[in-house]
Amino acid sequence: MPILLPILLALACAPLAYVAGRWRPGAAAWMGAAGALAAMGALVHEWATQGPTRLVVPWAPSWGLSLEFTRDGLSGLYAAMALGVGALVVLYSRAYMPHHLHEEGRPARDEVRFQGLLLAFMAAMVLLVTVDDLLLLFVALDLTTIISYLLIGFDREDPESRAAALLSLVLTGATSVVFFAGAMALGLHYGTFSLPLVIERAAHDPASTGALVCLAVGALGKSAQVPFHFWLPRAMAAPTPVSSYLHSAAMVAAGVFLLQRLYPLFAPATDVRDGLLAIGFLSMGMGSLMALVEDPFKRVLAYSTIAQYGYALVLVALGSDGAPLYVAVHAPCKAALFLTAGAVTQVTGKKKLSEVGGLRHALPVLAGASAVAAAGLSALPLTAGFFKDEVFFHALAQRGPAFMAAGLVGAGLTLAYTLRLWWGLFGGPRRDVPAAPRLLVAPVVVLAGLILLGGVLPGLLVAPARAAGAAMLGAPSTLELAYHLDARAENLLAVGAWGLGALLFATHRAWASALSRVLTGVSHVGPERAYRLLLLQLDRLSTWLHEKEVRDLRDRVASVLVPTGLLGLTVLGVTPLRDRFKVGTVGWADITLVMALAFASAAALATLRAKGHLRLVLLISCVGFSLAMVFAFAAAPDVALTSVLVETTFTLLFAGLLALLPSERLKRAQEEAQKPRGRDRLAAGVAGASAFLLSWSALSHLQADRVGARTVELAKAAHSPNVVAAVLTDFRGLDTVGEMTVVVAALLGVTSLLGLNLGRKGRR
Amino acid sequence: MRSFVPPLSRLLLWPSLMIALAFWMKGGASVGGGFPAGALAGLAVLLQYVVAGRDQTRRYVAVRYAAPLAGVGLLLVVGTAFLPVLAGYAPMSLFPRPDQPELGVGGLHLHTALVFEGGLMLIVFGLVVTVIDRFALRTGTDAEEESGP
Amino acid sequence: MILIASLAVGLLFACGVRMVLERELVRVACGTVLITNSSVLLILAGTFPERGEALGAQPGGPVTDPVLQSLALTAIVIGFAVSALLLTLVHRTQRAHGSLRTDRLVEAELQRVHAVEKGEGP
Amino acid sequence: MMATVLQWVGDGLVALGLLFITCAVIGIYRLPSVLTRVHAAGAVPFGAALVIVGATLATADGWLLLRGLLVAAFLMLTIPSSAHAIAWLAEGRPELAHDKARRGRGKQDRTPESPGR
Amino acid sequence: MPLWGPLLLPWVLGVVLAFLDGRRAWVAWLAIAGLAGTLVCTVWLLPQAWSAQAPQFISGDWPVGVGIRLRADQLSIVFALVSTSVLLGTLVYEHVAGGITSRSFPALVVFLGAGLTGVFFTSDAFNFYVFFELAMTSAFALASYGEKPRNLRAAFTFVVVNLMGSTLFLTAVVMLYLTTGTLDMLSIIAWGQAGPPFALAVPGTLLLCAFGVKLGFFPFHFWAPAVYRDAGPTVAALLAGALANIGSYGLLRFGVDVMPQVLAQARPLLEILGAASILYGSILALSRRDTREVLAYASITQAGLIIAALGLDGREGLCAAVALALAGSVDKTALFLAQDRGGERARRAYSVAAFSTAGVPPTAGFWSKAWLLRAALEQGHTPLAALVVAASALSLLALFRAYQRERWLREGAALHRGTGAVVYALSLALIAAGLWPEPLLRAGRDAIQGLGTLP
Amino acid sequence: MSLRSVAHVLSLALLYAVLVGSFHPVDLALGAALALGVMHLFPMAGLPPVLSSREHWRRVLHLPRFGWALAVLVVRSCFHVLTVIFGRAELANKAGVVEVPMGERTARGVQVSSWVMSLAPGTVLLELDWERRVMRMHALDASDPDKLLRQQDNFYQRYQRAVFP
Amino acid sequence: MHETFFTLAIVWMVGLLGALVLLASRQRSVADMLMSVDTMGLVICAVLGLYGATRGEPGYLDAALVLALLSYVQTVAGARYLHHGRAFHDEEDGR
Ligand code: NA
Ligand code: NA
Repeated sequence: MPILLPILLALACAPLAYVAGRWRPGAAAWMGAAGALAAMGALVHEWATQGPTRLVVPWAPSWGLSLEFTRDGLSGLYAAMALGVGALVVLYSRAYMPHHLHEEGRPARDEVRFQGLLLAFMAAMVLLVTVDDLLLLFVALDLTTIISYLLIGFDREDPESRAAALLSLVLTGATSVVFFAGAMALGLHYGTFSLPLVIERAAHDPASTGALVCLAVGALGKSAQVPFHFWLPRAMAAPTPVSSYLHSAAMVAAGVFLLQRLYPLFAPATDVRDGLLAIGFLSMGMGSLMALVEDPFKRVLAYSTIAQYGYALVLVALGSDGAPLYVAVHAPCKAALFLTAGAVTQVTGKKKLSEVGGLRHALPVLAGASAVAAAGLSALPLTAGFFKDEVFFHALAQRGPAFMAAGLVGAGLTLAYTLRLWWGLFGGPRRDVPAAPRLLVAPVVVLAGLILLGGVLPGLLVAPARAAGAAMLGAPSTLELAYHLDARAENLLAVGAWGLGALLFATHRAWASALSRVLTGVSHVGPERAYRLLLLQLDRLSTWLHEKEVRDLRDRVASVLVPTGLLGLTVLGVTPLRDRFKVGTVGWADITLVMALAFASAAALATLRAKGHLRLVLLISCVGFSLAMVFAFAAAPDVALTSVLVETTFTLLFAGLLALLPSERLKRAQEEAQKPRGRDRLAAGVAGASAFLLSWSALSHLQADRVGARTVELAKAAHSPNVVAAVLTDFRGLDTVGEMTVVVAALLGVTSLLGLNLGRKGRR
Repeated sequence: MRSFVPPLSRLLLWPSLMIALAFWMKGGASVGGGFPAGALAGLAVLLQYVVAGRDQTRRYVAVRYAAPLAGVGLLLVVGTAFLPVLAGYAPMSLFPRPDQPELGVGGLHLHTALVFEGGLMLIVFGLVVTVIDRFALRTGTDAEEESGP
Repeated sequence: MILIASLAVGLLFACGVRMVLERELVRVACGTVLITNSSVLLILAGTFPERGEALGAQPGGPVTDPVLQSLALTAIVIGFAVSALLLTLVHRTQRAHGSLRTDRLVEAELQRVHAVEKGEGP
Repeated sequence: MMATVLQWVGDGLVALGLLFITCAVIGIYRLPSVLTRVHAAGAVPFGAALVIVGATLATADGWLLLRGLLVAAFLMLTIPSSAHAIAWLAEGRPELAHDKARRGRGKQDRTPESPGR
Repeated sequence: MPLWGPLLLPWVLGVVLAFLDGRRAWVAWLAIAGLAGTLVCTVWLLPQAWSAQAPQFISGDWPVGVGIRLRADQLSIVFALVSTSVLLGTLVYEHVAGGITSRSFPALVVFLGAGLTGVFFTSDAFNFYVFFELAMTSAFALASYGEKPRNLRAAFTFVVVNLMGSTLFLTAVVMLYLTTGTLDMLSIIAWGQAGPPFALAVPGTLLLCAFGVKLGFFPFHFWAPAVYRDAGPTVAALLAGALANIGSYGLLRFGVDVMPQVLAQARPLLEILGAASILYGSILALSRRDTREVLAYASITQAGLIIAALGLDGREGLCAAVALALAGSVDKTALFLAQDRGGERARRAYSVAAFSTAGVPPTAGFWSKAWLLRAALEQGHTPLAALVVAASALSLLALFRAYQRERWLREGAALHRGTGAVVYALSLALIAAGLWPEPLLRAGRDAIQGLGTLP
Repeated sequence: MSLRSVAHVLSLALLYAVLVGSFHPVDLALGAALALGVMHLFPMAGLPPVLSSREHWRRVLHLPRFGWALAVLVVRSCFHVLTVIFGRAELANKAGVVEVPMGERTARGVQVSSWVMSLAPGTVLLELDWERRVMRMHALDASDPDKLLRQQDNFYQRYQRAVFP
Repeated sequence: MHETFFTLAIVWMVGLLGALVLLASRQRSVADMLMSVDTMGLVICAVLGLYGATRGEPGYLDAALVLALLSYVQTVAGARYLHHGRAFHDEEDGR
């Protein structure tokens, strides 16, 4: 099972780091990074030595589920991305977290926990990209949700952090449940959750639009696309390593990854893809514009991420095999920029563009490296980023000029906000700050190096990009990555975009504030507002319902009996049963029985008007005695004897209880309680009427052949002339044992409630 | 109560208990059984609580240990129900079995149901007496009262 | 007979429910006793129609459905035990709340709820 | 022969007992105050005892008769207690025995009783 | 292991414990050992229950119907296992958390265990009632544990409302006997197949309502929030985790096994009630600031899910109901126990159980919800599926709002090693069942295997 | 075991036998055994001092006469009460409290006397006032208290004294 | 003839029982009520005895015996409670 090695290594990172962290806090990050790199090494090695393969391990045969893993281009690319960026971010966090924790006033050992979570997230991500089963996809997806929740909410004392964590949890959680519903529908439809099989069967029998929409919703939520985008800017409250990892290379990528993985299902559904396309463009535009006006630099990056994944979404929607490449190239660029932002914040203590600037002198290495990353993000040549826009333009060019124009504007905006960001950080008048720790800068440098490497040697990118594209399309990819110095559409668009970007950056001071106002206005009707409104209304509804909710003991009781009564009456009404009610005959011998019943009823009625507790108790005793007569006349002397005894005992217990209660309190309660509510009468009426009708119905259908007759025959065998005794102690003796245990349990309750030491010591 | 009621009630204690025991012993043959027996015995003791008071009545050992008696009763009941399984019978198999001859002379039927009913009697007696005993214990009425929730 | 018995069952049940729905602990307990009574009556009402023949039966001999009688006995005993428990609970509850009224319980409950809502902690 | 006699005697006793009980119940209804009604109620147990003894006698069954006598004996022993208890109560707490619901004395007053302390 | 083993052990142990002072450590350990023994005995029964003929005996070896039949099929066993485990965990928790403060607590918990086992094992309707009452009475006595005013208040509400439920149940059982002439469930099944089609509708309705009270679904749930909130945490765990199982088991046993025709007729009703409970619980949980109240409403949602699952036509829905009940039992226990404390351990356990309740993988709750979703989609009940999805989101929101409010911020008494072990064990069980779902899925599938006449 | 205990055991055993419905020796023996158990578990407090055997038998011999007198008293007062209920209602307005002196009665005698007067319809004990040594009783017909006092004294002297002095 | 008489007697006594129930529920004084219920117990005792004799079933007589023995307990306890608020005899009671 060589395919499992990278996965297992990735899974092992977090525990290993944790163990190492127990030994020495600083060791955790190194251990984790080493593990991640080892996993990456194993991955690369396997790629180099073996081809794509699948692994199927039986898991839940009841549901026909297996743990299915795949090693194909898509999983390889994304896993490498997750592992590589993960290793760098973990190392970065080694430098970042102690300072951060110190600022937050938290113990230094929390660093290990943080790194453990990051590594766990990395493992979940690796899992997500390698599984090949619809259900497993969801499982892994939710794993990333859970861990990201913990990571975003890592600064738990910070209310903003908490709110952001909850928002991301709910939004990504809810959308992923929708994804799950879609996956479940597909799995049920195709009779399997195994992705290759599903895709194979979908080739003949396309998936339903509903299911696809569900899947897409899950993906869009994860990738922070309109209208689910608003969690991402808020998630910037998290420590920077989280932002740089989750919100560049990992979590946000997961959504787009899902769409790529499931692309063969979406391929025939052009309307769904058109919808995705629209959402992609929308996210692109919205994200880019917001990135142009936001002041906190992490938020700029967040909106940039939204926009960039909009591009990726557009690529997927267009069915371009360049989509994986786009994501893979974007990830290091964005991660590097985030890391830069974190370093700047740590060094300056500032979080807004307006508060920093001119750092290029104090942090030259960082400035350089981040410049490379920024160039990559804005697709300047000689960076790997150039090719992401190339595939983008290539795909748009095939759809026509309108698309090309949109792409041009988008790319121009990208350049503009990237320039604004970098310039905002490093440009302008010189500002002196202490040097950044090396470990804060090194990952950025490494990433910049990679970006440059990809830009200089595009051939390195071709193989993985093609493999991933092929895995996405389920067909061979013909992706070409090279610099073409000719006037093809892609190049023209790129040049146009640079020009537009430069123009926008140069003039942005002129219109930025106006744009900002417009966007603020627009955001008032945006989905975030809708979400908040929905939540607010739900909260209001909840509170309102809670206030309306039944609380009084009376109502709680009525809420059991009245629905039961109504339900019972309805059932009586709607179920056709022959001879529903029989009146029965009353013989002369029954007269006494009837009389006794009447007296019991009369006494019961009288209890309702009884003033004073002892009267009440006595009237209840009247009811009991009358019933004892009934039982006697019903030829049940055992029951009559027992109920006579029980009634007497009850009366005494009640008298004992009354004697324990303070008399003035009894009197007061008595006086105050004499205000019956109409609805209580009504409830009692409903309960009584249904008890009457239901009993009537049951008694009207007495089964003549009851097991009681058998017990009479067998009483002799039980050596018990009294059949009731035989039933009680022998045939149904188990009932009696249980019943007696009930008595003892009640006794235990009484003794613990009225413990002997209660009076002396007061409450225990 | 300065009257003839306390001595009279004391006088009734033994007969009541005897009647209770008779209910127990004849339960299998006619009306009676462990429950009425226990309730009657409990009532007889209860009567002593009413007329003689808690301290007086608690001089009887059986009253002081009413709750443990109930436990013993439950042991008897559960034992009768489940001991036969040790001999390979189904739970709740009483002896003599249906195919075995009846044992007993006069009004007495020897049957494990008797033990069973005896257990019942003790349990019910224990419940009634314990509850009454705790009710009769007038603890500091408002000692535990709290103003706040 | 069937009709009359069911009427009585319904009436007892209604009275019991009416009493459980009063705002006072002792009455609630009394109500549960009435309700238990109505269940036992229902159980034995199953034997009423057989009673006509039963009158002429052998002295001491089998009379009406012994299983129903035994069920009734069991129900009585269980009801008795549970009511005893309920009575002690009435006592303790009133001691703890200083009142016999159920709405006092609700008030105490609401006080707590509101305290928690205001963030004063449990 | 013997059985018939016993039956007649039994019937007679039962009839006498019925008479007692009936009259006593009427007395409970008619007499003006609790303390006087107690005396009427005091006749009931004798009626009951007569009825039981008569009825068991009529069966000509020795065991039943023995039981009937036993019941009658215990009845005799215990009757005075309740009569005494009620009388004691009525005298000691006259407000609890004050019958405001007597015939023709206007509307019923439903003040709850309050046990003394 | 004979069938009576898991029944006899807690029973006898309960009797013995009744004599002893449960506040002593060794007594508590004795009770714990006894419950553990019960668990072992039940596990021992597993292979027999899964064999062709479920183990059974008739008390006193009397003919069917005359004697009481006890029978342990797969459904019985899985419910007994989970409930006993929950009881065991709770008892250990209470003991190691700082000592039991009432002398009868261990005995009552063990009696509760005996009652539950009896309920699950009996195959006689009235015997079911008796064991049910045993469990209920123990719970009544336990409800006031702690004996603070709020505990007593909760106990009073609990007792009175549930007494109504018990009455309904008793009435239903009696009506079953009056109508069919037998109390033996298997005989009732046979009667129902031959009898007139609507003859058992009335007892069926009453049973639904009675179990509705136990399980606490809309509109029978109004007692639950107050009781779960005001009872002690351990007691709340017992009530929500173990006792509520009676409701789900009873619905499965009586609805699916004994009276399938009634269940078939009641499906639309169950759907409506289920949907109402899901919505009601989810929405009300949102704005609650008291974690226990949030949990109470979450349990109402849970009950609604079970009901809705039962309302689905076909096998999968029933399987889902079983899985929901089992997973719900464990995660409610873990939640109620963990919510009481602060600190890292409690945080972890709470979050795992909360994820399970919300149906987030990899937890047991996920699989049960997945099963419901699956059944709903299979039956084409898209509205229900949508409701389940929405409810999951709302539960997530409510549970984690509470989590953030209390778990993250409260630095109170932390779970120590012992109590932590209990809640860890419970949450590990949830995760284990999430990672390796086969046992849960098997349990759900096999549990309904032998029931009545399944479609 | 004292003679009195034997008598108790015997009577309790008989009671048992009557209830069980069999005078079989085994039942009697069982009854005796159970009676012993009861007596042992619930020892009776405040029993009157043991009398000499002669005195004891003398009292027992007078018991039937006492019983008969009691029966006669009861029947007579029953009819008296009936007459008050029917017709002579004005007598009911003459109900009142009468204080009967305890006289030379022992404590046991007082109790028996008060029991007797409560048993007989028409009179009922209200309270025993040991300080003033009177039995406060309520009579349905207290129109002639002296007559009532005489009747009481008469019954005590003639029938009760020999048995319960 | 004889049996008819007994049956009629039973019916008559049950009727009296009804009268007592009415009396008990007529909201006269508590003491009256206590008395009515006590009397009811005795009438029931008689009915049970008569019914048991008619049917030849000694079980009813057992129930009657129980009533004869103990029906006064609740009267005494009720009277005690009403008189000075205590159902059970206390040491400080002195009565
Ligand atoms: Na019996
Ligand atoms: Na008198």
